[in-house]
Amino acid sequence: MSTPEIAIRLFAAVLLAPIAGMLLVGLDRRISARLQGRVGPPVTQPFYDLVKLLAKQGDTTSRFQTACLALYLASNVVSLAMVFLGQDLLVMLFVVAFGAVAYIVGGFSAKSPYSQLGTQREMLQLLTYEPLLIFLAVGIYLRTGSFLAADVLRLERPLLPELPVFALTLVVVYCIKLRKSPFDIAASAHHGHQEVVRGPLSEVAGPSLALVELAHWYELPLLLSIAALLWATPLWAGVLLGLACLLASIVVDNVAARLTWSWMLRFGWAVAVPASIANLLYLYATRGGGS
Amino acid sequence: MARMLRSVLHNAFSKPATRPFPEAPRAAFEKARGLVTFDCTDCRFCGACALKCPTGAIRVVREERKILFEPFKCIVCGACLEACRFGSVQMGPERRKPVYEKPVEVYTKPEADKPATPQDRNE
Amino acid sequence: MNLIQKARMKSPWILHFNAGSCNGCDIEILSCLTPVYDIERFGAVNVGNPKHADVLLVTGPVNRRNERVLRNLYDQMLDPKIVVAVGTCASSGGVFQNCYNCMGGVDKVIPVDVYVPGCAAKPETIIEGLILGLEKLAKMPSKPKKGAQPAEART
Amino acid sequence: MSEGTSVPFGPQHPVLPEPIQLRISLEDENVVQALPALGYVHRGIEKAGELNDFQQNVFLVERVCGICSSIHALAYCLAVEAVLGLEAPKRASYLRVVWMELHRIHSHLLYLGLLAEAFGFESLFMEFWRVRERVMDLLEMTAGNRVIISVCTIGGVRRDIDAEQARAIREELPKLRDEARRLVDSLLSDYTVRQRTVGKGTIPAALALELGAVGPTLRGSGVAQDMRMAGYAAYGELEFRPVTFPDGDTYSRTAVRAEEVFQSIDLVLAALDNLPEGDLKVGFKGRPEGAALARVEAPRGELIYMVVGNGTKNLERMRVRVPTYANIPALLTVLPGCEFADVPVVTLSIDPCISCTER
Amino acid sequence: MRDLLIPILVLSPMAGGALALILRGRAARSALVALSAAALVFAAVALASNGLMRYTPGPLTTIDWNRVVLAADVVLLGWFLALAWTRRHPGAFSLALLQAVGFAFLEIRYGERLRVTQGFVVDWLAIAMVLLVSILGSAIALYAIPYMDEHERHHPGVPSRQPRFFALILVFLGAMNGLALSNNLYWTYLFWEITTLCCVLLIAHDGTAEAVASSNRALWMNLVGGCAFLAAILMLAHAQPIGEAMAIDRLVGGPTPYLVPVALLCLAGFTKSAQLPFQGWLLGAMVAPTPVSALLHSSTMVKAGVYLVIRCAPAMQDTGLTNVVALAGAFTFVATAMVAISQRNAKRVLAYSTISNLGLIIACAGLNTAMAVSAAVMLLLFHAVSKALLFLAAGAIEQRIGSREIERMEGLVLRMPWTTALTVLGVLTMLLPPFGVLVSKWAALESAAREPAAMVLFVLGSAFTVLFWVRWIGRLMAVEPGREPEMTEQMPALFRWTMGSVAALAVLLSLLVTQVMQRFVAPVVASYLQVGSEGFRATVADLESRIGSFPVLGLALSLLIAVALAVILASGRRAPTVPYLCGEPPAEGAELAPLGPGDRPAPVRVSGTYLERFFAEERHAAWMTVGGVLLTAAMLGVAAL
Amino acid sequence: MSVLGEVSGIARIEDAPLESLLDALRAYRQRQARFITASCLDRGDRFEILYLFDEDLRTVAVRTLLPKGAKLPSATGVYLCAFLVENELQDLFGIEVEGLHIDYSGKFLVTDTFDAPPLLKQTACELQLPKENPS
Ligand code: SF4
Ligand code: SF4
Ligand code: SF4
Ligand code: SF4
Ligand code: SF4
Ligand code: SF4
Ligand code: SF4
Ligand code: SF4
Repeated sequence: MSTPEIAIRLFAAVLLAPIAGMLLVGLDRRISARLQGRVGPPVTQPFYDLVKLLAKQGDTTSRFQTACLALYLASNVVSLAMVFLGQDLLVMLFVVAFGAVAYIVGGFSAKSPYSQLGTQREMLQLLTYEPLLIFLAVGIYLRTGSFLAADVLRLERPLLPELPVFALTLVVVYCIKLRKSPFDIAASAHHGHQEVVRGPLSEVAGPSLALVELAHWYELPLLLSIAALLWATPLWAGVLLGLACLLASIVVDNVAARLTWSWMLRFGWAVAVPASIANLLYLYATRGGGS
Repeated sequence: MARMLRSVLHNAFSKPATRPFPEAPRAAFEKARGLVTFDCTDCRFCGACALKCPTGAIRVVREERKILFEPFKCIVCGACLEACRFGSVQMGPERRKPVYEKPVEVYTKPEADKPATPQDRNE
Repeated sequence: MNLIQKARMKSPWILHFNAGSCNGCDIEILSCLTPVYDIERFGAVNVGNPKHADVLLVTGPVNRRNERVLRNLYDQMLDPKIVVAVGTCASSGGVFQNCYNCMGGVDKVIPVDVYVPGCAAKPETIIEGLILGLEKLAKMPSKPKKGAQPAEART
Repeated sequence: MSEGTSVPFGPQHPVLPEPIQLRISLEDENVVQALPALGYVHRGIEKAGELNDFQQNVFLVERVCGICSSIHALAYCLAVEAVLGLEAPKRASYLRVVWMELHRIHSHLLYLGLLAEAFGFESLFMEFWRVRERVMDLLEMTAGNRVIISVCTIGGVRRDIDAEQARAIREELPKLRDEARRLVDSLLSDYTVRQRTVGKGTIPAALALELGAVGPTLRGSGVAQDMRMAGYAAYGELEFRPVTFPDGDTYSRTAVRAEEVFQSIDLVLAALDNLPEGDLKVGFKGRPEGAALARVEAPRGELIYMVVGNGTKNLERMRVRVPTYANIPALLTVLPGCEFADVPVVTLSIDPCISCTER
Repeated sequence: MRDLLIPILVLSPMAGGALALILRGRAARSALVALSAAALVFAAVALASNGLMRYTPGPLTTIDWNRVVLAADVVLLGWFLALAWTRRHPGAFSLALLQAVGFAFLEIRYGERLRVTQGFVVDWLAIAMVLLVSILGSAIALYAIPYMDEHERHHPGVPSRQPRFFALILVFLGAMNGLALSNNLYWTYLFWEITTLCCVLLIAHDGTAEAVASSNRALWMNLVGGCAFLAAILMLAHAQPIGEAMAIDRLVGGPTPYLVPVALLCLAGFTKSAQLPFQGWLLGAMVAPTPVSALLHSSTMVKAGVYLVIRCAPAMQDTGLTNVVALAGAFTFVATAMVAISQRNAKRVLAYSTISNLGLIIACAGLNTAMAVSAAVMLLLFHAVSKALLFLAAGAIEQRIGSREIERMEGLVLRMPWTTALTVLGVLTMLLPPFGVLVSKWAALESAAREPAAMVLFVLGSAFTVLFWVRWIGRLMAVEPGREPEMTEQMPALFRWTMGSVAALAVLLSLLVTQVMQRFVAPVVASYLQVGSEGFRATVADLESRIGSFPVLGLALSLLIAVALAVILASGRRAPTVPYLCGEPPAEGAELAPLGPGDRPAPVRVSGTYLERFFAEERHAAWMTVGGVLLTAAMLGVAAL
Repeated sequence: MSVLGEVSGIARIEDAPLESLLDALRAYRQRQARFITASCLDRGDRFEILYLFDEDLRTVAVRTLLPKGAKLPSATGVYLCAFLVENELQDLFGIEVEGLHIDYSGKFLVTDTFDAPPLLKQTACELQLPKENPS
């Protein structure tokens, strides 16, 4: 990759993607509202939320948590940039996990009982989705013979037909990451109507909370681009696939109650993980397809 | 979940239930209990309304021939309306509007040339 | 209107506290969130956590036990913030005038920015009150003046 | 040091409708103990009832709680009427039934929505509340106010339902029934909802009786007890059978309320069909002397007013015993053993109303 | 000079140990420890800069070294017998007896075949091991000086056993170096057994019933390993011509016909590394004073096991045996990581995590490709450093708060900010990119990507790992708002220096991961594996393989920027405020005690989650042991076939 | 002062002296009557307390007279659910209840801002808003 190309890609990842992410977050809320028979907020709503939060008085129970959230934001930026630069998917997922860990440690460092309880659940969520994502990366590797995202783009055929399960597990990951029912266990999306209030974010306010909102603007494109890898040729089809996963998670959010963390763990480890493994085993069995 | 899916999809493809408020407010119901006002033209300042009012929103100052009404104490129950034998208490269907400061409305018997409007006074 | 003011107008996050009300106004506040009134059109969400909220909707006449809670919630909200007293009893005590445990309105405990009349206040009135309050909120300074104590009751 | 977890749940908590504090002790997210702290809504209404003129009390008791406010007014009026030896006119009794049942419909739909909200089923919450607006419109149309409808008065009712309005109600209710049926079916058959409600907070019938539970909480444990069976107002003349579900869990209690919505719709329609002509209220002179107790069925269960008059315009005593008061002991008994995530759901399943509990 | 390095590395600490027994004063002992440490570090660095070499010691005056070893072996076996006898442990006694008989048989029957000419062969794997032992070992020994003083204060009335303690530690260090460097199975066996003895005696240091019981368990389990080792020697001696029988470089330099002895050596490695089903002794060993745990039970002695397995890896290339070894390692990795979640005792968490990581190393060795072995070696290095740091920090914490319970460490960051910072740093280096352990894990995952079973187990195990680490940090960081940390944490200077330097080492090593790869790992892989299986290429910025790349420099830079940004963002915030407690204001003087029922202040508490419902030890002990036994049996079975 | 005579809506009122109050309650428990609540009236020198029960939709009552200053034995041993109302008696009437299962010691509904129990007749309730109706 030439230097100007790297620069262009970095620019897209760091500056353009979050704008798309912002609109997607807004769209998400808008679509949810429509599914509920409401009008809902304008799609630019997240932007106003962010500006408002930034203009609020600074406050936190733990400075350390703010620092952790900044790291969380940074990890989202870096992992998105890594995808855009065609980097190693496993490393990218580790960077995502870094963000999750920072988020969790931050949540623990706020001594609010709700933050603590919510963060414990956050940890269990990590335990649920982390293996699913890594399996997805391994699945991609098994067909491309490489962990590099760049190599996926060189494929002639889409991966999805051979990795169908992963599109479904991705919807699960979307639900967890975007805090949607039935997996909005550690905190619900933009309102804290949960027994743990707003979980790890219970004590985060004002500009610190803005960091989290901003991080979400990166998170959505990131999730979308992971889905896009499953149908990378042509790329627009992959983006559509990502949007479809997003839409699916929004619909699931609206047709399901929030379940408990014990249900989530059981579902994750008794259904989603085995299903992923089954798909992987199929790939192993039919090895040699793409590599 | 399947049944709910039908519902939400139905919602997605039909008009939202949201009423366009405040752009196009709905007309109040004809018999709605709304704005309480006084028309002191026939008022005797007898105090029956004040006596029946469960919140003490009305004060009748007989000597000054004034009625002091605190609309933000009023629960729009209509007891005053029922108590007044002279039709001096009115209740319209419109809603009272929110305010920054609570007013005290002062009603007096209108002079022949002046219309019967309340004078607002802030406490 | 500058960007910050516009953002404040368009993103009111709400905290609702029932300070001893009869629930009448509370369910009307809740109605505001539901499809027919849908205040999320204006960017409003019910966040339920004072640290996230810009607007405190209080109902009820405030009693001697929840007074400290109300005060605490108000203190925990970050500036700038507004308080909307919803319903007659939040505005003045209303029908609970003879009740020994009541304080007689929210403004006895914390400063109130907007009074919303009605018993129960109708959703439309609540929305109007919210908008009225936001106009005030938008104009507030971002940084509180040095030495200004956030939570001092007016009386 | 940190053995176990103890967290406050309320008084202001995003999932709690009203200010109450439950002090929850947990072991790995399992509830070991739940202790309530009340008094956040205690106003002192019983005392105010002695200081007010007994006629003004009607407006006061309506605001004991706004959700079934008119039923408080009815119970109070029935008690005072008993002391005064009055009987409301027939038309008034029928109108009372209409309004009480409309109120019950709104209250139950409100509950179903809030329950959905408690387990994070936002769209279902929205749906129930959207449907509920139909009742609210009917209430506003007939009584002039949405929530505190203020229709009862001592000796009868303050408003009439004219033919035009009756027609509107007859038109609206079947629509409401269809929509509610669809939603109730979604609710009761939904996998995720069943996960969150079946077997949660089970109160066996014997325990429910022993702890004095009432209303849907009791009927959800399979005990067919409903004060409307006693036939106050016009209930004696309308066909009525209590709804029960056997399991005693959150699901059963919810199902009872869901089915009662339809029963109430039928009652309203029947009352309108049989609405006799006549006066709206009887006049009376004199002041209450003597004591009376009135028991009616509020949406959450049996509501009791006892008034003691002493011949002046002030009462000697006004005693209010509300349904949630009777249901709290059962709730506290079943919370231990639940998961923390079930606390809001199980708590909501008795449809608690703190404002009347504390008065 | 060159020729002196190995004697210095092996013998000088032993001599120091012997002296420590004689000179019983504290000052003399401390000086001895410091001297030995200096010698070790110096010699290790010199050895590393010298590079590959071979060395065989000349005769000691007139006596052949083989005689010395024989004598030492006899003493050692006798010691084991006596120990088992006095401890009244029939199992251990029979194992010791078996070994003694076996040894006697070996000496009498094959005595001649045991003598080899090549005493020590220094290759890069050995150098890496020696560096670990010497540098970390020295740091821990120094750390132990103030630690043991305090430890003694906690056990008043007991006569000081410090001379014995430091003697054992020093002897152990020498033996470890010997073990790493020796090219002669017969000699290695001696060093192996010395480490076992030191370990067993050190576990029993406190003399409590629990300590003795744990020590006994360590004794018999390690004697099983000793028996396996001896059996391997016996079989090799039986099968091989004189002179070559015991040369490790010949035996495992490439595919070998002697698979059963290799399997037996692996079994010995399993016992030493506490792999399932032998995990019990390491857990019990946590009763020992923490420097012992740090030294023996995390960074060095248990590494001897995996070291042996890595050494054996080339010998079992492309056999069924290597697959079983990989599976056994991966199984241990997952199972112990899972159980670690339910542990409330910090040292047990560390112990489980150690076992788990050793399992991962063994699994990588079993995968036996160039990438996998590189991963194994990297993990061996990075894990040792990070884990040593964690143990040292855990020890410091334990001495201060008097407990190992994680729950008691809640909010420790306020009371012991520096130690907590080091602990968190230790965990982060275990867990997050771009630190070394994670780079190694990445390497492990990529190398396992073509092996379904190993890959699945690796992924699942990694997921569990995150949970228990993060939970621990969470407890440490759970602070009461409004309280500022006491920035003046008291701790002995030696604590500060040793922990600080180990921490610095952990970070530095991570930053230099490409260098480490080029310098230590690549030669190991090159010398061990035939062409055809590609390892990693290290460029300035990246670590690359054929199938992926790890942008070490890029991530390190990003992290640096992110941390700087985070610090800037966080420092501008207003002072911390009281937490949201559902509206109730905190009672006077206690921020986390809002008024509760009856207007009484009720403190708010949140304990950590241990998911005992899912992951309790007892729930899983049975199948873990059964699985371990089956896999070890399978290992021997496959080798025999 | 007298006690309540007939109460419309209560089918039967059974008088029980303080000493045998719990036995009377136990009898109802045995008959599986559902405990409704207790209700207290300030009668000057004593309290008149009614324990209300439901028997197949009929209301029946046990009455006891409690001299002021005397202690009331707690019914929570018989009907656990009485703890709510008994705490309320402590709060609002200042009655000391003995053996109360869950005791909020007078701070159940009210905070300690009252000089005298608010529901006593002699307690002049401080009204914040004077009723100034001139007529
Ligand atoms: S509780 Fe939260 S999720 Fe539910 S409607 Fe309210 S704001 Fe939305
Ligand atoms: S308004 Fe009517 S009741 Fe009131 S003072 Fe005037 S005349 Fe009397
Ligand atoms: S109604 Fe007539 S008599 Fe009564 S107060 Fe008014 S003026 Fe006086
Ligand atoms: S409507 Fe009711 S509250 Fe309002 S002034 Fe009249 S009597 Fe008073
Ligand atoms: S009327 Fe008096 S007691 Fe009642 S709420 Fe208002 S101020 Fe409080
Ligand atoms: S204003 Fe009226 S409806 Fe609203 S809370 Fe108060 S009493 Fe209830
Ligand atoms: S919306 Fe308000 S009144 Fe309704 S339940 Fe919630 S808090 Fe209570
Ligand atoms: S139970 Fe009480 S508080 Fe609840 S709605 Fe009914 S009357 Fe209101």
